[in-house]
Amino acid sequence: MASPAPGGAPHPYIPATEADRARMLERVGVADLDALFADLPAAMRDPAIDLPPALTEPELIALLEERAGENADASQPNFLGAGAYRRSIPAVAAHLTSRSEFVTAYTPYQPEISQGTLQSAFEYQSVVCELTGMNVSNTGLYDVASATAEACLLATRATRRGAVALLEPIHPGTIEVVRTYTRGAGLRVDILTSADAVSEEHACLVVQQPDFLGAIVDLEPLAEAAHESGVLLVTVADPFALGLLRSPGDAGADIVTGEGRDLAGAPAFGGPSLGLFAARSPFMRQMPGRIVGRTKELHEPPEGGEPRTGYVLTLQAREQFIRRERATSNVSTAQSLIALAFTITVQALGPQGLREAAELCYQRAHDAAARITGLPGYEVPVRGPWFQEFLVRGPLPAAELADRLRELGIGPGLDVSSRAEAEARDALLFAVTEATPDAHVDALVDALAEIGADA
Amino acid sequence: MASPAPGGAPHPYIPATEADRARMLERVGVADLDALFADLPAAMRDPAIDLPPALTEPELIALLEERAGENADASQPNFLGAGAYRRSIPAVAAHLTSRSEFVTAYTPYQPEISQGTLQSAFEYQSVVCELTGMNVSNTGLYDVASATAEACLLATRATRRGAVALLEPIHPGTIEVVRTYTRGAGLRVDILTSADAVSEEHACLVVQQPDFLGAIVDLEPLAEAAHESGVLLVTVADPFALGLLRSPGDAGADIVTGEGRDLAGAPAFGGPSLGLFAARSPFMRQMPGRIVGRTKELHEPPEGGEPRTGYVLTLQAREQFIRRERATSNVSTAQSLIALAFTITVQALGPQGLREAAELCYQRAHDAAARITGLPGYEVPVRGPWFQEFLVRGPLPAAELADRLRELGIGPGLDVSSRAEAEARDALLFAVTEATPDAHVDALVDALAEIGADA
Amino acid sequence: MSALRPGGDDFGARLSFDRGGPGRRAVDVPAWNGEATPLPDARLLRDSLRLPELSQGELVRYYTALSARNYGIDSGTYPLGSCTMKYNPKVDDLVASLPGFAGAHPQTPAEDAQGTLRTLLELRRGLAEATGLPAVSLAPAAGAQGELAGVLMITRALEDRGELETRRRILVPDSAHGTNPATAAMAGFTVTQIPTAADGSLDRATIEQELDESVAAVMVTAPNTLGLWEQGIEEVAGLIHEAGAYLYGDGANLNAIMGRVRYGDLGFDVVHLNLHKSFSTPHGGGGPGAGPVCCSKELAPYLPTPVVDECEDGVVQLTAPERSIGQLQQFHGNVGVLIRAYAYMRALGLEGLRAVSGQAELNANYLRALLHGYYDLPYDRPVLHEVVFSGSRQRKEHGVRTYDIAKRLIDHGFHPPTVYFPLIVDEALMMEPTETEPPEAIEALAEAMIAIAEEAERDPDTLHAAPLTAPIGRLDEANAARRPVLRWQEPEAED
Amino acid sequence: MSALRPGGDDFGARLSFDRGGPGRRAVDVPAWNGEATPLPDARLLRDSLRLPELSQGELVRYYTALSARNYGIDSGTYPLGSCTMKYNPKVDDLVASLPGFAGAHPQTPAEDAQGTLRTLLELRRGLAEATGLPAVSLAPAAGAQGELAGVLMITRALEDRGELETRRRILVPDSAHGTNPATAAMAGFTVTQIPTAADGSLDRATIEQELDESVAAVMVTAPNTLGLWEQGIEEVAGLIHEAGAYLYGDGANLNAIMGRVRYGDLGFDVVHLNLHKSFSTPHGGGGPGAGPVCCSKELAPYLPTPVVDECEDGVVQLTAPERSIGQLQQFHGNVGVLIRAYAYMRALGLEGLRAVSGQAELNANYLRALLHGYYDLPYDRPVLHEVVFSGSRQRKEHGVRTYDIAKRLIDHGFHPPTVYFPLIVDEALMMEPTETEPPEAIEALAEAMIAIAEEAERDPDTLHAAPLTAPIGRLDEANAARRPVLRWQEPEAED
Ligand SMILES: Cc1ncc(COP(=O)(O)O)c(C=O)c1O
Ligand SMILES: Cc1ncc(COP(=O)(O)O)c(C=O)c1O
Repeated sequence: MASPAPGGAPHPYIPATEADRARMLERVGVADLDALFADLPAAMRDPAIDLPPALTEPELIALLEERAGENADASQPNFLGAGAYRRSIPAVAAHLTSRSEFVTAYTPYQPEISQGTLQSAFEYQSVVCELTGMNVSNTGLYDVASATAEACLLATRATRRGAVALLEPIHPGTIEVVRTYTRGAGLRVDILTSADAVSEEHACLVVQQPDFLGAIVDLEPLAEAAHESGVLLVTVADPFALGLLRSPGDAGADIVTGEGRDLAGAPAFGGPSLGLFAARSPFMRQMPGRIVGRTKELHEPPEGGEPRTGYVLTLQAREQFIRRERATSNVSTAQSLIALAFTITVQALGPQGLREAAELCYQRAHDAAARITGLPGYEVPVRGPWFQEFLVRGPLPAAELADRLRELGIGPGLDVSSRAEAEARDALLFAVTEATPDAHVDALVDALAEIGADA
Repeated sequence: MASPAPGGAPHPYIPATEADRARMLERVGVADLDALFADLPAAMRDPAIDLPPALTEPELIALLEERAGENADASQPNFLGAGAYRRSIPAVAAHLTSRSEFVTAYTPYQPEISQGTLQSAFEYQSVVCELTGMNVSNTGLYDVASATAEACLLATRATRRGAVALLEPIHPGTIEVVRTYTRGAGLRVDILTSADAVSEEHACLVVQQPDFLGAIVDLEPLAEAAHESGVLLVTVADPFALGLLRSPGDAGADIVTGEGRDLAGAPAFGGPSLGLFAARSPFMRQMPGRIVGRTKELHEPPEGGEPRTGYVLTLQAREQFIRRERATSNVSTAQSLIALAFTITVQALGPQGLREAAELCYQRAHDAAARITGLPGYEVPVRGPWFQEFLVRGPLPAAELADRLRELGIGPGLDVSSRAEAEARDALLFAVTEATPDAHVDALVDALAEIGADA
Repeated sequence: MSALRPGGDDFGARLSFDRGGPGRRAVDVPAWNGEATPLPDARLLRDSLRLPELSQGELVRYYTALSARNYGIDSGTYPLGSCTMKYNPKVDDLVASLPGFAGAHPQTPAEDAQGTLRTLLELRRGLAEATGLPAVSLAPAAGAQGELAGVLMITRALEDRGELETRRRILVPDSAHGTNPATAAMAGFTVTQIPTAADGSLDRATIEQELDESVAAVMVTAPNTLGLWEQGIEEVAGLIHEAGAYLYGDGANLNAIMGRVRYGDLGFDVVHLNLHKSFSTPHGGGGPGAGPVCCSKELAPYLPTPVVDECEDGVVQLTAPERSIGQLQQFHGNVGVLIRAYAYMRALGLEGLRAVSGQAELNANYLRALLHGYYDLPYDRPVLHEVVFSGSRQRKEHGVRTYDIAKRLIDHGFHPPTVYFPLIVDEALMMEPTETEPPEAIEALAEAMIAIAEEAERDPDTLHAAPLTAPIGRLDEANAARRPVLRWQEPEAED
Repeated sequence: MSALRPGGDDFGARLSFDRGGPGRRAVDVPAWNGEATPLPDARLLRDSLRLPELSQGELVRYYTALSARNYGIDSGTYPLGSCTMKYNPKVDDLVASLPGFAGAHPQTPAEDAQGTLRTLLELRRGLAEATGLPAVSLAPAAGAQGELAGVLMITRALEDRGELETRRRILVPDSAHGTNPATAAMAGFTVTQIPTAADGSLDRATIEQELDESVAAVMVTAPNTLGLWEQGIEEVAGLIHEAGAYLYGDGANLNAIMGRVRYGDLGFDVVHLNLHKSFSTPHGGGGPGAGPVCCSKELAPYLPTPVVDECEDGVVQLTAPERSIGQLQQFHGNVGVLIRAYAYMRALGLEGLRAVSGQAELNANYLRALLHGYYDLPYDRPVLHEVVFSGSRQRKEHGVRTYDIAKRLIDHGFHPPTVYFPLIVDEALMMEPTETEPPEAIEALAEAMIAIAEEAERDPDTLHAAPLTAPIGRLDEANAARRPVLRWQEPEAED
């Protein structure tokens, strides 16, 4: 503890000092650290590597504050949705999720000292089953698109069919990722514009709820159509919207996926994300990813009494680290901490709160759309009931409208004008949620009015 | 758990529902909540109270984000010091201090389940003793000024003298608070401009280190002068500067106070603050505030082995809750959590780091002063060695200079031009620390140059 | 699972100073690359500094392990009477740490701190409404400092009335919180203790008897420390005023009466509040708190500096009242705590504040009903927010002290209640469940208390040995005070 | 002290669904005061939803108590081999949560996200430097997804070469991580397992023998799962290339060789990294992670989308490589994790990264030296960052299994090592102390392991019963899999 010693630790993250190292090297019986790398090819050792020098913590914070400041101010009006929505996250979610016992744990291989992660994961599975109407959920996959791709792989394994069908309008990222994941297995990916095109060649029909252009889908007829051809219905659902909408399971879905990030925390440019994955019981042993099960102690506790209840990773026979090339997926690390935040948000809202929040979102979006419809020169093309996203066609071509909005300090909705759907023609896709500030909606309406007046 | 129940809880912070309440009221044997307030005077019950209606959490966050935005942006250049200094706080300090076991505990009356608070407080006392060169520290008082006032009260109790002396330049807030605290006891407060004026009437001489205008004080001669007249030397020291400066105890001080807030976290408009208070051993039983002591278990632990070491509130016979009107002070709640953050920051820096940080502060401040001295029309009046604060006299009267800087987006140093010290005439007091960004110093120098060119 | 080494090891024996090793460090400091100014003369500089040397991971583990040796309100029920340990909303911490608030320098000119100042102004107004006292200063850092402010305000008012020389006594009931007499003494007054009447209320006769021209003030804790309302206090206030004295109210327990009755309406002249109790800001193991002082129009000119005020032009300012007792701190008080309290007030609104006092009362009376018959109730009548039991039966009949009962509660997973306070109750157990405890928690607490009462009959020795499951057993407090070890010392052998 | 009820109660039996009560809630939702749009047809709406109903305080206590039933790296030494559990710098969490980063919508136009994009660009460049492989995509969310990307890139390259139909095999050593064969299979290849040579290294002879025109790639974990370097891998790379196949490197354990040798220099074609191991981003009990894929110039056109690139004008963009395998996720990967990894890289710099691998190696070899003689070492030679012991002696002589040894370590306050992996070591105990453990912690771990070895001789029954001090005892994993209970169900009696 005395005054500064020479030969201190090389870095705050690395405790051993020069003196420690000398003592350890002696015990190990080598002369220096280099000797420990003797197996590495001498000719290629210690290459020149061009990396910036180490920063101290204050320098690091200053640098990254500067960088963060180079992004646009996220508190300014912005109406992007299209797969990522602004939500009100209860303060308790971030507080609890930041507890280091959760944050700094690994996958719970040792259940006796991992009940926190395991029991929370069981809570997550329970919440996801309730929301989706499924009986089995895993502990979460990377994101909605990869989860949906895994659903397609499961469906092809289960049905032994070689093609999958995706129904438009569906998020283009989902299509992309399904293509990537099915490429190796040589599966065919059909993009349908009508469920009528589904056939016995298809392992599954993938439907997004609400769809990519915001409409609420009546799943039941789609489920019937799919099931008639022995096709599984995979629903890609927004779990927040499920606070209001009929559960996909109730409507006949066989597998449900979804994106959990928005209910877990900030968008963070898209990730960490969270892929929900739940299915009907028959697919239990075909599921990708980790699953947690409830069980009992093997013995009575030392204090006496009945064996207590605990949670363990289960059905591991499906998994890569046991079954290797015959595993149901290669997933190992997924998104546990995000699943925890998602669970806490949903549970904090509770059954009433989630319903109320979803209704508030619905009301606010419809109110904004109505105000825009009321503006001369604007149209909000609608095909039927919708949830939080709507198309806006204005007096200018979509790209120009978007540019004008940007000039006025408004982040416009996504430009979907090049899509095939008639209603998307010339349109931008706006999202308004329960968390979009009133002032932002006002600013949008004013800006559109101003643009309309100029046009 | 079923669907929304009527008569839910009145508020998320209050669990009991209407149904719970009915059950409880029945057990208590009263008809309604109102009946529980029967002892309150009927005529004055349930008055009209004008309070805004409840906000939900998202509304509350939105309101306070708006409010926080009405403050000036704290990341802009600002050179205020004068008792509150920008410091680099290690990320671990906030992380650890936010652990709810620390945050949501009360004063550790039950040591068996409060060792976290108690052992941390013992760490704090140890750190404060090391920094100040004293033998006893309490667990912290409200802030530096009230701690200094308590030091004056201790000194008058210990010496049975009726006056205290404060040596200029000293923070005006310190003088103010000493006056407030000594008013009741009818003590005289003398403000001295020279230590020569200290006399046998004085219980103590209070000296600030570095002084209010930034200078490093040579404490030893002051201690000698004070001790000659039987006067105690109270030093009000910046604990950060003590990373570099001689410890007041070593120089002869009898009591040391200081402000710990800057090493604990953000300034937060001045508080929560933290009053350091440490003294030589003979004053131990005269100390105000809580003190933690080290002890052993009374019995061997159930697992066997020697009694283990633990920490308890001690020397409580001094305290108000036991001694009532004969207590050494009335302090009960103080600033424990801030003391914890302070301790972690100092310990994270360690002996080398604290010294390096203080030296860096010194170098950066002197560099900034040198650059300003180099500008035509500017002067940095100096009386001797100084630490992090310096006076700047420019081509305009101080108030005008400050206004011009503000117009240029720079928060100027404090206007001290009306002080009596010759060197403060026409001057602003600037603080530059290890945490002042380079870009801010550059902006200041540029602005001063621009103002100088215009003048 | 935050123990460094569970089991038998002596965790407390090794401080951070005894861990790590020379040369280790938890953070690095940027190098100075500019021109170096010579340091001051070595005589002015430190030559050694003994502080722990730990890597960052070691430091984090040590304090994480320490946190696991603490019990907070997030750990479980914490019925510490008078201390009002209730759930601290996490959103309050969130908003208080917004950079706009957290980053403000205390000397920031008012026009650059309007966000903070307006928040404080609205809190001030809310407290004035809630107490019925029109003038408020938010400056005091805790209840005791609020008390000091209040008593000094009385001092100054008496000075202005020319009666300070004669009015040298303050009457304080023996049931008052210890800070009351301590503060009165600190302010230079003589304390006259007033015994409590048999029914637990203020002894009106003695007060009347003592009230004369030597009395500066009467300090009353309201509700009192028995969890009871001082009935007729509004009439006593009249008597006090007639006698030319002031009525000081210790409003630390405002939570019991929020929205139900107001100090101002009852005739209190000055009152302090404990926002870290009533308004649920976290106590942090001993602070920071906030103890605003609220007063009548008459005493307003004496409030401590600063007072937050709105100017004609709508700008909010910090001001110094005309005859202010002065500042209590170098700056403006525990602003971060005040912002949390404001957030709490806004989250509840009037209906919510009423719901707080209503449920707090119901919970205390529910506990009282559940434990009735198992423990003595020296004042056996409905209570407000807390209830004081006595362990005297257990002591007399089984040699089990309140201390033992408290320690045994730890083994049941609860924080013990306040014990041996108020002093006027033998073997006191002062329990305050607060409104944030669900009924099941109160029932579980009662079950544990009942189990302990039964255990006291059957097996008093287990109670004497309790706690058995805490991170550490009973500690030798007597020896700690007799031979104080108050700081780390370098192990002698090693140096 | 975060247990709701320490002691005997069955905490796990009551989920949040079983706590609280109907009508309670932890947060309120703002009311809608505007005009109400009718909801869609009831057929489209949910009619019931079973979720827990808890007050805010109850919810906080429940999850706080759950956290106390977990062991993280902040709790103590966590020598989980292959998983690289080391100290996660808190500053990385701080910077990743800066509002500018956290608030960015994934579809934000590039010009409005330059802060994030430049950070990703510099991370990409740093990883290219560290691996010696010029092209990098940061998209994969974890190691396994990085592997999938890498293998699909090979698929696509073979396609372009017209050899995809013929090259259907991937050679994978039996010591490889399970994700390697699983990924190869997922990508449609047949896996040929290559046995490990007697000295723990790649069986070169078998590889040479198997290498023919049917082979698409060889997947090698480097360093391998025995903590050993595949000596001569650079020569094997030559053979593989000669045979027209690719060398895939599982670089999850880059931390062992950071700054010492580079995959690219050795002839690897494509490698994935695990930033949640090597770059110390927290694992969160199972993610999120980040598994960037780095490759040669030849394979660069096949990288997954997006790749971060700087345009001529200095603007940073997300781009799609020419012949990209496509997207792996809807958006751009686990950006929050990547920012943490960047912060880690910048905090260390080159010297720091070298210090990491150096100290990681020394710590592993120190542990090896300390335990030498107490546990079998099937491959008894100096190791890199981790060391694999075998409990076979304990099993044979005392009937104590590695499983028992692991559980008993819990009672000593340590997280157990990885057990029964790699599969090629009987009763494997795979220990990776990492560079962030101080020597004293490694010594304490070794002492505990030695004490257990001695206990195995003396008192095997205690080992069979371990852990004795954990929040819960050994669990019935077999029954969990046989009769799976995978979600909360409404208690039947109660409904
Ligand atoms: C009734 C009463 N008065 C005064 C105080 C003192 O308040 P503080 O601890 O904030 O100084 C307390 C709390 O301890 C109290 O309960
Ligand atoms: C060597 C090796 N390869 C691959 C993986 C898989 O990585 P992840 O868990 O990120 O998918 C791991 C970690 O489990 C590993 O240790």
